[in-house]
Amino acid sequence: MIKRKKEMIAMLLAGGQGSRLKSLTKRLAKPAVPFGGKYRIIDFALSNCSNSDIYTVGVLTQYHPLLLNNHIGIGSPWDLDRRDGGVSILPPFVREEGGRWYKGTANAIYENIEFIENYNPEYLLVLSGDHIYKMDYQELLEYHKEKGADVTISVIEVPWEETNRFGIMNTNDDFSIYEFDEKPKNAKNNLASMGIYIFDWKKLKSYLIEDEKDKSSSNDFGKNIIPKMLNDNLKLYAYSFKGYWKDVGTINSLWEANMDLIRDNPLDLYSKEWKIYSKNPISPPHYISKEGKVKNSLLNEGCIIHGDVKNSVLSPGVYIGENSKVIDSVIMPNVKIKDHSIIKRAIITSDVSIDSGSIIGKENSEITVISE
Amino acid sequence: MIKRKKEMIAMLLAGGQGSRLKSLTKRLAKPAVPFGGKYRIIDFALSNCSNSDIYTVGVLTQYHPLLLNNHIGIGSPWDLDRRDGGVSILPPFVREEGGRWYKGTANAIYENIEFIENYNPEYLLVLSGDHIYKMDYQELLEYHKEKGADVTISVIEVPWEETNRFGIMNTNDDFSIYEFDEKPKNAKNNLASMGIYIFDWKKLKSYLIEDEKDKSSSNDFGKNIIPKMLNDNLKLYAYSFKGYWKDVGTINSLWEANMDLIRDNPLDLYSKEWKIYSKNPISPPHYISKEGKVKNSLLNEGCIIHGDVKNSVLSPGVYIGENSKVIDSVIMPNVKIKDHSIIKRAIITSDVSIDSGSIIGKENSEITVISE
Amino acid sequence: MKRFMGIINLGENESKIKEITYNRPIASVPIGGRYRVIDFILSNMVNAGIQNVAIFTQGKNRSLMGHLGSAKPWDLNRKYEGLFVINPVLEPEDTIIRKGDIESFKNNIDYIQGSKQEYVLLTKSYMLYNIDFKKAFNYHIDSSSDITLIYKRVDNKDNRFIGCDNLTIDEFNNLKSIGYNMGNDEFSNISLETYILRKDLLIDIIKDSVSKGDSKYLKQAIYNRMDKLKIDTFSFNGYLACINSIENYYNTSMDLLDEKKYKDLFYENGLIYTKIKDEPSTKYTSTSNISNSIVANGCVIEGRVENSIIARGVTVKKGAVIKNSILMQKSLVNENAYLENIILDKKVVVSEGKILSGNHNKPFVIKKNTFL
Amino acid sequence: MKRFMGIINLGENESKIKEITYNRPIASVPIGGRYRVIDFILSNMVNAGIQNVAIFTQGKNRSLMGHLGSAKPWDLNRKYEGLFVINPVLEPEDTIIRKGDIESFKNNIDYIQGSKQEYVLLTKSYMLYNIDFKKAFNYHIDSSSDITLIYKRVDNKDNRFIGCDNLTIDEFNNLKSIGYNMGNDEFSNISLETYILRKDLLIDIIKDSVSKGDSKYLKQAIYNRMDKLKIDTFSFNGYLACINSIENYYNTSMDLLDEKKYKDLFYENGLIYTKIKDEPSTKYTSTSNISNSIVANGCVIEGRVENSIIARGVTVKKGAVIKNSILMQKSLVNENAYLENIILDKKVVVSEGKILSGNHNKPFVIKKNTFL
Repeated sequence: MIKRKKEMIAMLLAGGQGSRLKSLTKRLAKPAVPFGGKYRIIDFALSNCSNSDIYTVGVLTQYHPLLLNNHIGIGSPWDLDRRDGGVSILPPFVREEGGRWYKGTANAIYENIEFIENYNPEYLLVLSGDHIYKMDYQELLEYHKEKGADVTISVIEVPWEETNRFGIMNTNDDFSIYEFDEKPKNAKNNLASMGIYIFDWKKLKSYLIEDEKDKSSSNDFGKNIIPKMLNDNLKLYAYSFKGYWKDVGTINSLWEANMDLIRDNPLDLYSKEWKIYSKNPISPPHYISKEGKVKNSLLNEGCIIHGDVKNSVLSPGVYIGENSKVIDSVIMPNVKIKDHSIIKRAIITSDVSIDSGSIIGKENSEITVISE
Repeated sequence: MIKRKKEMIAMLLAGGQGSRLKSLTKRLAKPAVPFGGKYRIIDFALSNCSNSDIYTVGVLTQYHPLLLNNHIGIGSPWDLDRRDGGVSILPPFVREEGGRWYKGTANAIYENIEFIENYNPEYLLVLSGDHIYKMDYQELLEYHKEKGADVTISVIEVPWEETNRFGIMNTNDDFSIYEFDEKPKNAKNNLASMGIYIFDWKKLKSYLIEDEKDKSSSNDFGKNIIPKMLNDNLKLYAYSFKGYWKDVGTINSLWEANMDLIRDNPLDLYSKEWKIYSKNPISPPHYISKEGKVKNSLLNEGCIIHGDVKNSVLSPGVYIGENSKVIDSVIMPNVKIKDHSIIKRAIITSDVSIDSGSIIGKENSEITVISE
Repeated sequence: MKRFMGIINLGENESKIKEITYNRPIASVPIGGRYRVIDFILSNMVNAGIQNVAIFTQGKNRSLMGHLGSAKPWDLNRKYEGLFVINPVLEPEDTIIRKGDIESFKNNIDYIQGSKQEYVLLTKSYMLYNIDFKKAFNYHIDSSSDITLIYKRVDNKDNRFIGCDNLTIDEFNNLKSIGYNMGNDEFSNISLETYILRKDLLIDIIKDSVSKGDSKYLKQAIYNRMDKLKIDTFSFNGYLACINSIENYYNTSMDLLDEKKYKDLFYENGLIYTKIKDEPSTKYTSTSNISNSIVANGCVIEGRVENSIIARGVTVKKGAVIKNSILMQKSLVNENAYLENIILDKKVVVSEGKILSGNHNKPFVIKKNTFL
Repeated sequence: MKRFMGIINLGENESKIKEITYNRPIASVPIGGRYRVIDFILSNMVNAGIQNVAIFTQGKNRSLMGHLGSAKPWDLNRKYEGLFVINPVLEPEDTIIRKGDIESFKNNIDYIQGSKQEYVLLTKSYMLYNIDFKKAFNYHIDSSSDITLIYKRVDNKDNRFIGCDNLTIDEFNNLKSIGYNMGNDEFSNISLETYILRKDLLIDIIKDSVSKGDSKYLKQAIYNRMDKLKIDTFSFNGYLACINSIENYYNTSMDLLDEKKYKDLFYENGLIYTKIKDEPSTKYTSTSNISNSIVANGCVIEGRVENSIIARGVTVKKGAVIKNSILMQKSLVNENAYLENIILDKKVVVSEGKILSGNHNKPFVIKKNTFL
């Protein structure tokens, strides 16, 4: 191991199944779910790291990691294939005493203390692999230093009526946090945690070790570590984030976030300043035939369009046959939709083939998901 | 996933603890133990794959994989960082039904059937990550095809008096195997299995699925799969290997194999034809001072020698102080031996610092192991 | 086919394609919305398993070097072989530039000789096709000829191959003579300028020609020795285009709007690799109107596009109309501009309302970085 | 220091070091047993965090290109920046070679301008040192000067810096004038030819000089403008060597046998990176006799070696004696040969019993690939 001091390294939690995504995560981890035509969900956190000059990233995997491992590789798409540091995939493993799966978010970090200590960081950035946003973590670190905080938690204003879906930070005027309210019925504040933390590493480490000894703990940051720190009067600050942020944890929010990309929205994927990187497919430009029509949609490499595409997001390699219509839908990589089919308000997952004459989904209904 | 047909892919078993190596494998997997000055044990199997033009290799990890993962990366040292295939690290993982650790050698392959099927191979090469040898697996495959075998097992002649330490293949004149004798008291043959198998993948797959259903099975190739296949009259052939081969499973055999490199032996590490690759250290050439003496030894980058080195193997970055003597010993990376010390018949593990005036090990005794 | 190395000789005639080769060789002319001309021959080589490719340039290669980078997209970023670009050497003492390419081959003969392959596939970049070279290799190895030359029998009626080498072949497929294709005959056997021969023979030809001084060009040197060599031919039947004039460049681009030719060139015997640009999805808005076109990633199409090739990162604003045109990367066409039969080189900006119209047989070319 | 880009200008005077620069620029002269001259400046740059380096060559660069490869050892194989080698462009219509380097800077000014860094570290390759450039950068940014020039105050008694630029500095560290070091004075302020300046200023100087035609060389163009610019100096105090003559090359190599200088050059402010060769351990036999030498990996030493530098892959057979010599890579010294004060270039073979002896002040150089 190369041991070289890094000011801050990132740990990216990517082990979750994401069971609310149902059949989408049957055989792949949630962070590996295709998103926005070209990406997988985890690309946003990885690209944010790279764009923020954080070149040492541990990715904690556990659930169906094959596709995720294959996607990340050594991190070349994000320029994270570095001589010192770079991206490391950290699955659970067997020790002399036996194997231990990751029990909760805090435990996953606990089990990798040895990895973190190799870089002897002052600060630890803890991220989730399942959010869609662009953020400069260096600015977060600057804020953390300015405040002299032990922990900084990035928060976003949510509509008051939705506060009961989030972990809410109750803050003083100076943004110091005095209370953490998990999914409150009557919220005192509307600043929701984005699951992005900067910790003073030495302090976090001692809390992780303490928490591990507590057999009743669920070893989770939100449920155990943060409340304990608040209780001990550590300095916790909220960092108020203003841009686009979306947790794509449900079928509905995943569909919504895809549709957001067609509308004008603050998540500008076309700017050169803060590119989102992904593994690139090896395919020619897409082809639209004489009969093909495309409106208000995203298309990608290798698509062949003979039919009609409207308000939809198409991943690479999608084929749309003659007289077929795709409306208000998300079509994942290499889907083949044969002739004379109608797809409305649907998510079609990778490699699915839709027979001629199929009718899938309905207007004004729930989102239909079709998977293999 | 890129799905492209490969004739043969390799699966490399690297999950074992190697508990007979005692303190050497306290915090790293056996295949990651340093060997021969420049290498780690697994480098031999990986280099053999690359030199045999096998560019799709799955590495099955389980025990303390951090260092091993870091060492392998995406396989660049072995030229295994390929667009299609290359090296994939395959840890145990969690499914919808929960997590499963690898139970035995056969089970580890069973758990990765999905990975293997991505490449749709005709043949599967199964290797161990803990043997020192050079072998052209293409020749093994040619032999397998010529024999029309279902399974080919590479074997080596061992002295008759040692047959009770090995899995012995009892063969007919045409090298077809009629019986497998695990550590026989009265061996009928002296051909020991080297733990290198080529299987017809489709046949193996059905045996793996069957074996998994059998709750009493220990899911091991040697104990379960091979005997079952023999019982079913499948065509199993032995391939008689003639070169140098060493299982470095014990402290003694590890020390011996290191000493073999100083003697003239058939494992020529200096030939350009079949290079053994490893991660290369970033260090200047070694330096021998006016007082330094070196005889009959292997030295590496970054060593600084003020003392006397005889019949020893030194890894990169070793420092030997003034008036110190190192004899018949194996010194692993970045060990510092201060002045006026004497080291005999010892293995000193990575990063250990030996104080001035220490006396370690004795002639004609067991090998002394010093670790952190 | 590890027995073959590839050599691409970029000494190509640019006299009829000057409009787009001011600052680049033909090899790096953008084509098909995301490729450079050289991508096709390089991809054919690596798809056939060639792992060692030398490109002999004629200077003017910054655009080419930028495109090839570390050769990773072609999987030619190999440890010991891979891609090697050889530039003509100019001694400071030289006061005249030597004409021809054979000098450069002579100067680098030790590189060719030192490669471990026995055979050479010698070719150029300006012919576009998707071939399975393995078949041609096997044909050559099974034959007793010195050289195998690949050709295609073409119909001359659309004058696509004027100026190419025209082969006369006997009944045994042997080459009788080579001429200049004037397009007078109904059919011609057009040379792909792709030669398969033993490396030794190539070296002999170069040395003999240099010592005799009978030719400045390697091709001529081979032809001069035709009577002493047995030259066999191998027929290719797929889609073939030749980029040796601006008309051919335009017509070849338009060919790709035929789905059969699109699939033939981009998929038939393997994928075509190119430099990665991390472009996002292409966005079509509610005002876009697209028909019979191929469009690369990273574009924003708000206007009307018909029978055109749109490269990566192009923007077509509202009300703009693009017909029968080729837009190279990062062009910007502003509101209500009208383009017909136009080739925009890279990064051209067309201002609002501008009307540009070329002749269908002689498209009008706008130079790189022009603002108009 | 992502605000800095590096430019290495290889227009270096080879007139006194012709013996080892027939086929290579000074930048790729082998040194220190495993390095090339350019490794030191490149490593200094990347150790300071520079991620964008342009090397301007003067042709004759095949050995350099082979050494740099994809720039992976320097972690400069980056997606969008990294290492870029710029060769002088020669238009086929040119009939004379233009002298000087400023032409090449002018031709590539768009590359410099297009880089996103604000500052440039402009330097050459022939000075060897291990520096923390971050300190110099900070000094420059905090100062109000236009250019900061790095120098070292050296003792002239061993005549190591004859012909270098000699700075006259006022009491405020500002540059007063530049002369040619004759070695007459006891001490001299030797320029490292390392300039820190704003990129804009460099571009202005190049453009202004080309349009005025006042200099063929960039260095001269800067000096011509000294009266208009505020040039500050920054003092370096570590080990410095200058590879501008064969004597300096020899003496610098011998310096490395001093453990303090060895550590200073190879470790002081960061590691030195170089091309990876995968050489095995160096083997010493029972007949070897080694003293006061540095020896790279992959050697087999059976003879006697004293006060010498032995590069990768050298073989010294039994009874051979090497004294006060430099053996470049893959030299072979056969039985009972005797070498004293000799420089063997790469792959020299010295036959059995041969005696070669140079003068200590004027070592004898044997050309690459010689058999004698």
